[in-house]
Amino acid sequence: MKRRDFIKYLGAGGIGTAMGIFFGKNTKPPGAKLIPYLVPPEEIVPGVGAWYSTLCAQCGAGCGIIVKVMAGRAKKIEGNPLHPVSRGRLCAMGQAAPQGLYNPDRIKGPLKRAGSRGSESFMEVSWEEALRTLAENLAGLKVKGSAEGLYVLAPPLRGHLDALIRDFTATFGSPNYLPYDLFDNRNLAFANAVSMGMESLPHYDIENTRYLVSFGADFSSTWLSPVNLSYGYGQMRQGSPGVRGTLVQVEPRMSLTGANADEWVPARPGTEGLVALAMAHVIVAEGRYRGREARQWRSLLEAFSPVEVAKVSEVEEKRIERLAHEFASTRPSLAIGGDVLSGYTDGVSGLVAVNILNHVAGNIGVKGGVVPNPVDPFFSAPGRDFTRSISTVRDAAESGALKTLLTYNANPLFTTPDNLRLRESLDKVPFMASLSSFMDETTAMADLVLPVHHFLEDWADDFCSPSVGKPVATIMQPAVSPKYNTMGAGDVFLELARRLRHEREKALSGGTEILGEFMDERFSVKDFQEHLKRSWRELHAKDRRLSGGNPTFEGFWNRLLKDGGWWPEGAPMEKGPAVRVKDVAAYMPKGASMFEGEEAKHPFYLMVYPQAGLLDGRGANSPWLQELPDPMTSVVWGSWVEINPATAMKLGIKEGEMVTVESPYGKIDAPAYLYPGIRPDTVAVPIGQGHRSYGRYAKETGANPMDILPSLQDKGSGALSLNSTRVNVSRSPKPGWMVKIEATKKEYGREIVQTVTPEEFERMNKEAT
Amino acid sequence: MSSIFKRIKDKLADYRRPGYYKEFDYHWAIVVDIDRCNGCEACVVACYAENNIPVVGKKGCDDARIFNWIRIEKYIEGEYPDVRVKFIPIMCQQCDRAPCEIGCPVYATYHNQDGLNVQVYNRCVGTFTCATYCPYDVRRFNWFTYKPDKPLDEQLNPDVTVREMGVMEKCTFCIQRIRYAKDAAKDEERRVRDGEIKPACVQSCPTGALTFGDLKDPNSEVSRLARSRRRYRVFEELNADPSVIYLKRVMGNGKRSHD
Amino acid sequence: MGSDRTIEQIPYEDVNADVVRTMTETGRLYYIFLFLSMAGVVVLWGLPWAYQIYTGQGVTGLQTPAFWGIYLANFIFWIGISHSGTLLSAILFITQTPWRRSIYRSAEAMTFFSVMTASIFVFVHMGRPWNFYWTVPYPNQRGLWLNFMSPLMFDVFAISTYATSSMIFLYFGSIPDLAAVRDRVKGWRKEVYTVLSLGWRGTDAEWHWLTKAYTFFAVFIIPLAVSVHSIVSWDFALSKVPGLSKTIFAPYFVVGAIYSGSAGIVTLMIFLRRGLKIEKYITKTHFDKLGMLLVVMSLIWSYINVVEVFTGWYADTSFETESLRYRMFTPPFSYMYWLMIFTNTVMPLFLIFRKVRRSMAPALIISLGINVGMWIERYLIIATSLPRKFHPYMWNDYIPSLVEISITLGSFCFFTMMFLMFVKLWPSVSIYEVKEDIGIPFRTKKGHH
Amino acid sequence: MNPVLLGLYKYVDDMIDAAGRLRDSGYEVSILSPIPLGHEIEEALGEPKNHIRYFTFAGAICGFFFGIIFTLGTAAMYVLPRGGRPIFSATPTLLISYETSILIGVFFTLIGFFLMARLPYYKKRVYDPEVNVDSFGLLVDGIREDKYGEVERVLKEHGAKEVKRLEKE
Repeated sequence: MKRRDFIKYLGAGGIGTAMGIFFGKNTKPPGAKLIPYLVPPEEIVPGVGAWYSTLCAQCGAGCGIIVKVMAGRAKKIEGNPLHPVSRGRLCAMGQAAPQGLYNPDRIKGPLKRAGSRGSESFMEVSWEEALRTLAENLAGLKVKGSAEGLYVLAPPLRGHLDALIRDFTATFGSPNYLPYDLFDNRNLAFANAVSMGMESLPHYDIENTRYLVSFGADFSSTWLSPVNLSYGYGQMRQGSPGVRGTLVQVEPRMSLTGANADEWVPARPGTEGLVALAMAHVIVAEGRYRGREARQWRSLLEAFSPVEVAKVSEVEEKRIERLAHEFASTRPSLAIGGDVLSGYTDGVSGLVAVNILNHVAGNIGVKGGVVPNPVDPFFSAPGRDFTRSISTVRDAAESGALKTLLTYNANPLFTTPDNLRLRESLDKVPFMASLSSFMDETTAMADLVLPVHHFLEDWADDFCSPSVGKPVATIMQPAVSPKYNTMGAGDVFLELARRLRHEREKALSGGTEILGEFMDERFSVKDFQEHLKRSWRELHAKDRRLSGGNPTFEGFWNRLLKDGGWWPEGAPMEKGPAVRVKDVAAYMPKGASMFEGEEAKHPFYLMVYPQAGLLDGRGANSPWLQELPDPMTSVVWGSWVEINPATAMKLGIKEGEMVTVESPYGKIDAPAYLYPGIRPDTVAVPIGQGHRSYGRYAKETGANPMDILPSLQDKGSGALSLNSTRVNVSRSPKPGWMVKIEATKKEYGREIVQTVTPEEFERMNKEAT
Repeated sequence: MSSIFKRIKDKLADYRRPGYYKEFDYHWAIVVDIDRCNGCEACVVACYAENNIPVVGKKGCDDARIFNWIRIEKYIEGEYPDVRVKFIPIMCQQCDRAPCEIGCPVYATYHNQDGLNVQVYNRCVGTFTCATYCPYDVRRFNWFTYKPDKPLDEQLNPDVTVREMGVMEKCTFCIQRIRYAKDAAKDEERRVRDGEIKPACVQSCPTGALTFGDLKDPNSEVSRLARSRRRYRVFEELNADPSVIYLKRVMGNGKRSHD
Repeated sequence: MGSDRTIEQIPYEDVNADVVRTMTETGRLYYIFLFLSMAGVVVLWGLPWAYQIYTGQGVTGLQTPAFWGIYLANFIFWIGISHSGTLLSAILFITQTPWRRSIYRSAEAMTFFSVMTASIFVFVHMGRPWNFYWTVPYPNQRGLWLNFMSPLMFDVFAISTYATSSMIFLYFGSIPDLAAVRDRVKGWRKEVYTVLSLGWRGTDAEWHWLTKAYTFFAVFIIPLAVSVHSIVSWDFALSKVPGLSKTIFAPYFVVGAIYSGSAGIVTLMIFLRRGLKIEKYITKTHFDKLGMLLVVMSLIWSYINVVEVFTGWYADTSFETESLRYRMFTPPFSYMYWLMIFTNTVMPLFLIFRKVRRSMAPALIISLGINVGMWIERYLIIATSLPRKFHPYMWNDYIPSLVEISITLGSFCFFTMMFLMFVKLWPSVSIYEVKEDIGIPFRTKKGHH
Repeated sequence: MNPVLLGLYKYVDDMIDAAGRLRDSGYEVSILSPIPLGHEIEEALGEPKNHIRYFTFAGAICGFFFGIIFTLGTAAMYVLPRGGRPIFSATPTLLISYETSILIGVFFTLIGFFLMARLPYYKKRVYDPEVNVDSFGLLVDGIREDKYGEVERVLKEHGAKEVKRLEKE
């Protein structure tokens, strides 16, 4: 934490609470500017920004951020320099957060459905009425004895809000609290769980590795924790003088990370896992594997010789061998897998294969390899429930078991394949309430819309996962006071609990006792802020790491809010778990992954991937992110289809022309982008555009590839298989235009980006020393 | 009498010195390590947020009027499967022999004592000459008065002017941040410390590809990086003497996959 | 010297009568054209410009690398046209070329009006035209002078000097004729021309000072005109942009200017002699001489054009190659480029034939063709250089918007309107110089020297 | 004041002869003509001085220095460095002074002409519109009362088509 650059935190104590402010080192002395967090700091010195530390909730990475607030308005978001995940940096999406806060299409107060479901016609109601409606509905469920008919859908939350919702649902009598997010790395967690017994995602130590092989993981734009891993990438490349790590990317479509790789290996879609196993085969066969079970590994990997794998993967045998040699001989090395790889129908197998590769190369539990995150008694994300997934909701709705659906910041209608028929199923749900800031597709279907605070206005906390080899807890605190008539998500659940308790009292007076819950003091606090503080007080009392430095809770709490969270200074490296042959044998791939559709009718593999900045579409309502040129194609305000130029020439498609992408499940139209970084037998479409609702900036912009995907799910993990269909591509008569910022892809020999070869670089380093 | 002559002589020497300044107060510079840059464009959004950059919409982008003060240029070389992609962030290069500065008839752009190429919005009459002369295509023109939809205007940074129609603008190296730091340093009667100032793009860069600092200070991080053997400047042959120094990307010649 | 004479013997009396007739007797066709051109100025120029000022420069087709467009092309084109009159008038005066005498007055007027048109384009082109006075050098409360290092500042000085000088040149040479008109008209005209003619009587002293001063003006005008177009070319040449930064631009522009100006004169004279029925004064001999001039200028222009292409090609850098490729082989610019070569290099070659030079229809076609070609030349210089600047990532094609095209057409209307007004208010043929050309009456047939 | 005599001629050589003769006789002679007769008059009456060149020269010199002082002076008053160039830059200075020397030279020449030719002059003077059409007028002044007949005879002798006696104002 020796960030003596230009900032430090200033403590601030209030009457019952405290808050962090963040000042330049060179402004007035501490104590001159104490700002109570609930009062909008309009009285403070104009023109001088106050910095509040909080948590970024734009994606699930859990970066600690600082927010510059001037005259009560959030102006700028930067990474929290103390935070071990964000390390003072922040991605495009995180920095665009104020665009959500001040979005013109935010829901300004509670709404009740007025027209038919999905017609987006709502009437404004008071919070009182909205909460009463919901509480009465829930009470009704309870009275009828079908409490398990309540389903709560939320993104994978990890802090005390998660605990609160879990408790609420359980106390109510329903087991159906389902975390859902399209890119929640379910497969990765599952693969790690089955092959290494890891309960939480490990830290991939890119920073210290010297040879990184990524099987489809695009950590530069969206995978896991892009900011943290990008920092690692920068350090790997030029962090220490004279040492430059190598990056090899194995994927059929060159992602942003692939574009930065020293070597791009365009394996046939669905065979990346085989390539990983072939590399492992080489390592084991050549006797480089020094661990246990050498013989068993040898026989397990027997079938995956480079010769055989080269046939299906179209990666030359020699190349696999060379990669394996380099991977095994460069220390430390690391293999990661994700995104494309985990999106295949046998994504888990592929990710297990990557774990095997790491295991046989001895990369697990070492610096610069896979660093396990400790399972902390207090600060770990809850283990995943792989048994239930989004199809559980669909099935429940179909069967009528789903009586009331509560969604919080989840938009499954946009992020699930149309083929899942979720829309039709949800139509059968008697009552839907949505806790959301925006009129997204799912909220548009709701009977009751409860607008929640933007995360810059709300309280919460987060136990980061994947963490960085040590527990990291981040506090989310309001940087600005609520702009609209909204409520915090935690407050809504607490308020519901209070009302249900009240209903119980009414019921008691009527002589029947059916609502005996919510008497617990957890639910009787004033608001979620109190709840949070209470929870942390308990942690402080239990955990000596917390109380060690700050014996009094108030002092600790102030410190917590100042720093934006709590994390230990350092942590000993966990011992790396071993991958056991018996654990993984069941997950060995039988061959290349399966794709829906016949090759004759649908000649191309379809790869879908999250568009940088939009992720699963949640960024689409930010003008900045819409206007941010895609790093690889420079397209703005719309979606596109990536086609290899040779293929396009064969099909007679020119750049910018509209094409129809047709799978066995439907078709979409989008303009073509001729992309040399994609296999000729593959096309790719980004996810994130094509919203039907979600505000003026997102609506009717581009196409959503979810419309043409099959609704395949991994049997083990329950994750949706996104890269699971073949498609046909043809010219489309539909009107449409593509706007890209680049004029040309070529540099015309102008030496704008100058390069040195690795050999020259070596020579330079030698000369320098 | 002779003192008057001496004064005139000194003054004349001042006025005849190329670039006028004997030496800059500070010589702000950015070193961009292209080998670190992964093209994630966090810097672009950071710049939008810090500098009140307007959004022009799909039509505006189609008309090539996007306002990105910093852009990541991407160039693809080679054909499948030997594809090499290169990224480079291009912002105003703050040239010390800036072609744009001579073009302006009304002094709307000039060189300040920090070696920065300053754009004075109030003076600009919109002759476009600076933008035409700029070899790096970093100047942006307010074709209309762009207003964000309400209430998106609430996040406008009060430290930075909102520009009106007919005015040229460009990257300033976040001069408002430089200003704050210099004022603070002056209050404390010291020089600005290395790393004290970070323009929005430099601050946000996840990979640490961008470094900002004072080239005059030989011990600063930028000076250290600028001594790298990988150093080069874009279009050095144009003799504009840019203050943005790039470190070459380490990259194979694309033949590696053949072996 | 009788062979030099371009005008047949006409009584002096008739000259005065004819010239005054062109000013006083007006047909209906004239009013129709005047009305049309005025309507054109309002509708094609005024309204779009007002719209542009109100909405912003965004209504043009300009965009990020192509910050200069059709407006500047028009600016240079009109500056080029302006080189017709004054420069030709002055050069031919110094060299004592007799056929200059009946055409120079309207040529000078053409200069003045085209400089006016050109300078209005400077304001049309500006992003904030309401602040135009910031570019004028005078002590002001803003506490700022101007950057004299800017080629635009050179422009301001060169063009204002040129406009002033050519206006003085035009007026000065007209004083005796204004007096002649004064003597023959009645009513309001009488009063106006009395004031304008300054009390001219035609005494030997007045004539003496007039001819002396006129010579000095002519001597001044020639280097001035050369400098004006060189300076305009430096707006481009002082940048670093491939396709604009060329050392050959100064002579290229001057030659092009004289070329287009001469062609402009030919076009204008054809209309003038028909419209004002003054075929007696502007004869086929004039077109014969102008035709020869055009052939010479065409050859010089073509030579420089080839040199420009050749040096760029020879340099063989990505920048030069791309800018040439874009200009010469990329539609739609390639069509324009080769059309320009046809009109400016191939067609004028027909003027080698005396018969072509002396017939009106071919002369009109060729001179119009040259003007179109010269406009294309200016347009191509801008529209094919800036969109292909240094960063390939930023390349963009420039397509002028309707507003720009309309204002371009409007500028032609403006020029026509100004010229139509001129022929009715000013003696468009020099009375006294025509008389000189006819010859001084001697009893003894001494004749000229 | 005595009236003047104006003889109108059709031919220039007639008039020149008459003018020479009357001038030799001591009369004040001036010529009114529709076209410049510089050459012919020089032959007959000698070359007059060319004073305008002094004006022109002075104007050009003034303009040149004005340009230099203006360019350098304003640059020195508002020191704004640009483009790595010196504040006092030779090329633009020379260029601007080139233009200003022409501009001010033209103005001075014009003023010189007005002064020398005594224009503008709007009061009534001896004039006949004929001389701006096709007649060459010979204006004889300074005639004593008794000499009118003689002068008129001389004018007629040389072929004057008409002789007018006009009052000076």
